Amino acid sequence: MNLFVFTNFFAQTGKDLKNLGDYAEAASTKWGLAEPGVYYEGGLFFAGLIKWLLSTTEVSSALPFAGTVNGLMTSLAADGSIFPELGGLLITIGVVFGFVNVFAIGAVWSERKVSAHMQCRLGPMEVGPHGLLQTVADGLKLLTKEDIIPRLADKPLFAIAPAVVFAGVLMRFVPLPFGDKLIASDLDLGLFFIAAVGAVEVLGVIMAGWASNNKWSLFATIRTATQMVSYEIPIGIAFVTVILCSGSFSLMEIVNQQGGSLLSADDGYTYQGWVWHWNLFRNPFMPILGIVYFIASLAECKRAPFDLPEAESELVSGFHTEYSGMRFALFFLAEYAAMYLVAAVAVVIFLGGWWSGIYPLDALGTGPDATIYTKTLGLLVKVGVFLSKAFALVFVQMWIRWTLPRIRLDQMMYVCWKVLLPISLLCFVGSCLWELVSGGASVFGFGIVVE
Amino acid sequence: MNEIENRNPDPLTKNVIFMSAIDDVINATRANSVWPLTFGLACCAIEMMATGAAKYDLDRFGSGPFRGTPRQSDLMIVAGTVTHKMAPRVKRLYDQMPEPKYVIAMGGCVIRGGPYVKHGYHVVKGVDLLIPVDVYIPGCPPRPEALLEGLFKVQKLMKREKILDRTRRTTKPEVYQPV
Amino acid sequence: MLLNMGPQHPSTHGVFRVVVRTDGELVLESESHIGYLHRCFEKCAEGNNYLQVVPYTDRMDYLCAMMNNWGYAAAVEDLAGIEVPERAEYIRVIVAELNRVASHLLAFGTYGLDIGAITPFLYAFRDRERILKIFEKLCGQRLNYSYVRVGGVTFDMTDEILADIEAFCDYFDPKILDEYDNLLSYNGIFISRTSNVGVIPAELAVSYGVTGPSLRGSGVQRDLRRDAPYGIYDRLEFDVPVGSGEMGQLGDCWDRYMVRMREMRQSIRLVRQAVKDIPEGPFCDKKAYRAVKPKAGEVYKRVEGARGEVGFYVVSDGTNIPYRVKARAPSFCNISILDKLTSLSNVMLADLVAIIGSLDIVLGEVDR
Amino acid sequence: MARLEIGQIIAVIKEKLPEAVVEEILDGVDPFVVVKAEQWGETAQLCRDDSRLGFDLLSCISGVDYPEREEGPEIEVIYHLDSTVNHHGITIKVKLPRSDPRVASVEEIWRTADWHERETYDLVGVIFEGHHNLVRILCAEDWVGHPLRKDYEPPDSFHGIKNVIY
Repeated sequence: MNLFVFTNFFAQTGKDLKNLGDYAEAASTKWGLAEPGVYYEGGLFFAGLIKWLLSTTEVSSALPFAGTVNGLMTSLAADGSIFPELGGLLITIGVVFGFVNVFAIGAVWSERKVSAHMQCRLGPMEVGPHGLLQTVADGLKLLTKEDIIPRLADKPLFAIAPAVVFAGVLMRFVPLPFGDKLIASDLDLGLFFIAAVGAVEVLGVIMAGWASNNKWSLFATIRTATQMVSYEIPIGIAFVTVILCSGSFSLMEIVNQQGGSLLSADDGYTYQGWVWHWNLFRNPFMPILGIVYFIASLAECKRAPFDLPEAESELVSGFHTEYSGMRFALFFLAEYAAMYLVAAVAVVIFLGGWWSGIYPLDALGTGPDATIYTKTLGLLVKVGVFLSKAFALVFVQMWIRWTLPRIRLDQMMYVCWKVLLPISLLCFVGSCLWELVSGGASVFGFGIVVE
Repeated sequence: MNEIENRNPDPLTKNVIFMSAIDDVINATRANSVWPLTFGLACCAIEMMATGAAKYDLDRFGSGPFRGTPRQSDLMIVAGTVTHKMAPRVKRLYDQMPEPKYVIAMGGCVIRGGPYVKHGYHVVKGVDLLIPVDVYIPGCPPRPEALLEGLFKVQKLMKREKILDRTRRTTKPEVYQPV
Repeated sequence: MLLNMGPQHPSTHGVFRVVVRTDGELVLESESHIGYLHRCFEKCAEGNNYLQVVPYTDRMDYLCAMMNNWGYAAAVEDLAGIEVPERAEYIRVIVAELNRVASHLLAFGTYGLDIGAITPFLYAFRDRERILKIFEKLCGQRLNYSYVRVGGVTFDMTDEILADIEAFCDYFDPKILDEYDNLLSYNGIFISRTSNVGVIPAELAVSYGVTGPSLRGSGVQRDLRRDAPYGIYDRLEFDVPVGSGEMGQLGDCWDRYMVRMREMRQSIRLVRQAVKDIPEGPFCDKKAYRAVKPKAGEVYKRVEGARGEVGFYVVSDGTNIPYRVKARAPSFCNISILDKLTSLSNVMLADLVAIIGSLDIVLGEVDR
Repeated sequence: MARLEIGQIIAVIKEKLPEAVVEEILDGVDPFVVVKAEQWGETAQLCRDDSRLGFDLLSCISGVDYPEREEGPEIEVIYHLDSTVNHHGITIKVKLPRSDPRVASVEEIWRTADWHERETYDLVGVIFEGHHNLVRILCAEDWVGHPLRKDYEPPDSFHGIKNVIY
C-alpha cells in the first residue's frame, strides 16, 4: 500500500516537471504495450499485467531498469499517474527484497525440516502446520531482542557490517532472472557484476569480525578472507568459460541461447532447444566445470563442508559471535540468500535457466496462435522450472551440509589451489579448443551456431 | 475500562487492548523460538543433549538451534554442577545474553547443591546464588521429558510478559557480583 | 595470539579450558586448566558410609556409570571379603558392556560433531536411547544408575530384559558395520581430518598414563579385562582391538576413533556370550546389601572403563565409613597429554578440537 | 620379560638399593612396601629403568592424611605402579611428617605424575620438590587450605558466595 502512495506522490510532483502524458504515450508506443490514450479504470495493475502478457515483443535493455517490471510500469504509466522509472525501481527493489526474505524464511524452515528428517527427527512442528511459521517466529523474536554492541567493539563498523553483508548479497540479485522476462535489470555485464559485487560481502564479513573485538571473530574473519578470495578464482574461471562459449555477459542472453529459437527466432537462433543445448552438455569439459563451480560456490557462500568461518565446534559462532538480535538475523538472511544466489547462477550458466529442456513444453505460449492463457501458463511454467532447478541445487547444498564433516583450513586451500584451479583452467583451455575446432557444436553433434 | 486502567498505571500502556494484542504476538513469537545456550556442565548436559536428539527432539517446539554464543540465545539451561571456580564464568555468560533472557536450573546440583550439598566444599549450593532463576527442574539428572516440561513452563512465563513493562527484570535481585 | 578456549566452548566436552598460543591458525603451545567441575568426590566419600558412596561414583564418569560402580564395588568387596554371586557377575558384565557401547556411541557422535558432521550425533543418540531404555527397565534410571552395588546388583535381570538385550544386539551389530562406517569412519574428509593428526607414540602414551582406547589406539596391547581379569572376563572370549595405523601414522586420531568402533563390536560379542551363559541364582549378597564394615586395610582395584583404567584406592579404618577413597580417573591422565601433543608438532586450531574429541574425556571424571 | 611376584620385585629393589625399603606388608588385601622418603627418587628411577621391573605406567598417586598416628602425625603418599610389558604391579608408600610433607617429584620419570602431584598438592598439601609447576589444579587458584586434610573446615563463603547453607 505504502509503495503506491509513495509512487503517486512522486508522480504528482513529476507531472509539474514534465508532460508525463506525452512521455507515457511515447513509451507505450515504443514498447507496444498500451494503445495510446487508453485509460485503465480500476484494476490498474491487472490491466497492465494482461496488456503486457499479450505483448510478444522482446523487451530490450535500453533503460537502466528496463525489462519486465519496468515494461509493466510503463504500461501502468499510460494513464499518466505513475512515474515509470521510479516506480519500476521501487517495485524492483520490493520484488527482489521480498523474494529474498520469503526465500530465506522458507529455506531456513526447509533446512530445519530437511535436517530433521535426515536425522530421524521431526523438526519444528508446533508453530503453524508442520512448523511452517517457525522461521517467522524466529525472525520476529530476533527483531524484539536486545541489540548488544560490546563496549570494546568498533561501534560504527560493528553496526553497519550486517547491512554491508546483506547489501552485498542483495545487489547480486539485480542481474539475476527469476524466469523469462522476470529480471530486475538485464545488465550487459551481468556475470561480471555478480562476480565483482561478491567482494562486498567479504568486506562486510571482515568488518564484522574485526569490529567485534573478539578473538574468535577475528579468526573467522581471516578464514573468510582467505576462503572467499581463493574460491573467487575457480568461480571466475567457470564464468569466463561460459562467457567464452556464449559470447555474452548477459544472463538473459546466456539462458536464451540454451533455449534456442523459441522466443527469439529473429535473433539468429535457428535450432530447437532441448536438454543437450544446455551449457552443461555443450562440450565434454562443461560437466566437470559445473561440478567445480558447485564446489567453489559452496565455499563462496560458506556452506558445509566449507563452513570454516562459522565452524561451531571450533570458533563458537564465527564472525557473528558477538552479534545479537536483528543484526544477527541479517547475517542469517544473507547466508540463505547467498545460497539461492549461487544455485540460481549455476542454473543460469549451466542448467539452461528457465528452459525445461523439453521443446514442446518450452514452446508453450509462444508462436502466433498463443492466447493469453497459454502465455500465462508458459510464463508460470518457466518461472516454476527455474525456481525448482535452483531449489533442487539448494537442497543438494543442504544435503551435503548434513552429511559431510568440515574440512580444515589448509585442506580447503589445497582443494582450491591445487585441485579446483588446475581443473578449471584445463576445462577453460579445453572449451576454447572445442569451440575453435567444432565451431560451436555441442557434444552431441547438434549445431549451436550463433550468428 | 477503569478497572483495566487502574491495573496499568503506566501511561505508555494506556491503550490496553492494542498493547495487549502486540504483547500477545510478540510473546507468542518469543515463546515459540526459545534458543538455548549450549551450556552443559556435567551429567545433566548429557540429558540436555538427549533432549535435543532424535527421540525427544527439542526442535519440535522451536528450541532446536543450540547457540554456541550467549549473544544469540534466549535461554540458559544450567545443566550440571556449578563450582566456585566456574561461578564467575556463569555470571559473565548470563550477563552477555541479550534481554529478555531466562534461566532454567536443571538438576539437583544447580538447585541446591544436590548430593554435594554437605561435603562438597567446592560446589556452589544453588545457581540462584549467582543469577536469577526462572524455572527449577529437579532430578539427578532430570529426564528429557522433565526438561521439555521446564521449557513449557518458560514459555508460559514468556507469554505473561508485557513489552513495555520492564519491572519484572529490574526487580530481579542483583544477587552476585564477582569479586 | 593468546586464545582462551573454554570453559564454556562447544567443543571442549564440558568445562575444560585450554589457553592456546597461536600463530594464525597454528597452535604453538597450549596449557590446560581443569577443575571447573571439581565436585569433591573424595571428600564426600569420607563423609558417607560404604554403600552411600556408590551414587557418587556414578557422577564421576556419568557416561559409563556402570563401570565406575563396579570399580568401587569390587574394591570394597575385596576389602570386606564379600563373595559376589555368579549371576551378579554375569549381570555386571552385561550391563558394563552395554554401557561401554552407550559411552562409545556418545564418543562417536560428539566426535562427529567436533569434526563438523552433525548427523552422526543424532544417529548415535538414536541407538543410545535403546540401551538407555533397557537400563531404565532394569533400574529406573537413564544415566546415573547406581546399579552395581557392593555385593551384587540392585535388581535382578528378568527374562524380558534379557530378550530386549538380545534384540538390541541383533539390531545393533550389523548396524555399526554398515551405517556408521559408511557415514563417518571411511568418509574421505573425515579421514583427512583425523589421520596423522595428534599422533601419540606408544612410549609417550604409557609415560603419560594414557589408558583405554586412547592407549590401544597407539598400538599398545593393554586391556585389564584380559591382562588382569576381574569378574568373569576370563571365561569369555573377546579380542582386544588395537590401532593399526591403516590410514596414517600409528596412534593418530583415526586409530583411536576406530578402536572405539571396533570395541563396540567386541562388547556386543561379550554381551551375547554372557546372556547365553547366565546362570540362575541370587543376584546379590543380601547381607552386604544392608551394611558393610570391612576390617582395617586398604585396597587398590582397577577395572577397564570405557575411557581406560578406572581405579579405586579405598582405605578402611574398621568403621562403616571409608577413611579415604581415591579415584583414579582415566580421563584425568588421558587429557594431561594434550599439552605435550600440541608442543610435539604444530597442530592447527581445528586439529586441537579433533585431538580433544579423540581422547574422549568426561569432565566429571577429570575434575571429580 | 616375565611377570614377577611381589617378593621378587622387592628383592630386585633391595638388590640395587638396600637402604630404600623400610617396611613391607605382604599379608594385607593389597601388599605394599614403604620406601624411605629420601630415597624415593632413586627408587622410582630404578623401578622404571630396570628391565626386570619395567614399571612404565604410574597408575595413580594418592595422598592420605593420618593426623592421629601413634608414630606422630603423618601423610602417606601412595604410588601404584604398573608394567604394561611384564603385567605386574606394586604399591609403594612414602611416609612423610605431617608438619612438613616434602617428597621428591617423579614427573621427569613418569610424565603422568605432573598432574597427579599437582592434585595431591592441591587436596592433601604434599609438596613435591622439583616439580616445575606445583600450583593448584582442581580448586580455584586462590582457594585456602587443603580439603582432604582431616582437619579441614570449608570456608563459609568464597568470593561473596555463601558456601555453607546448613
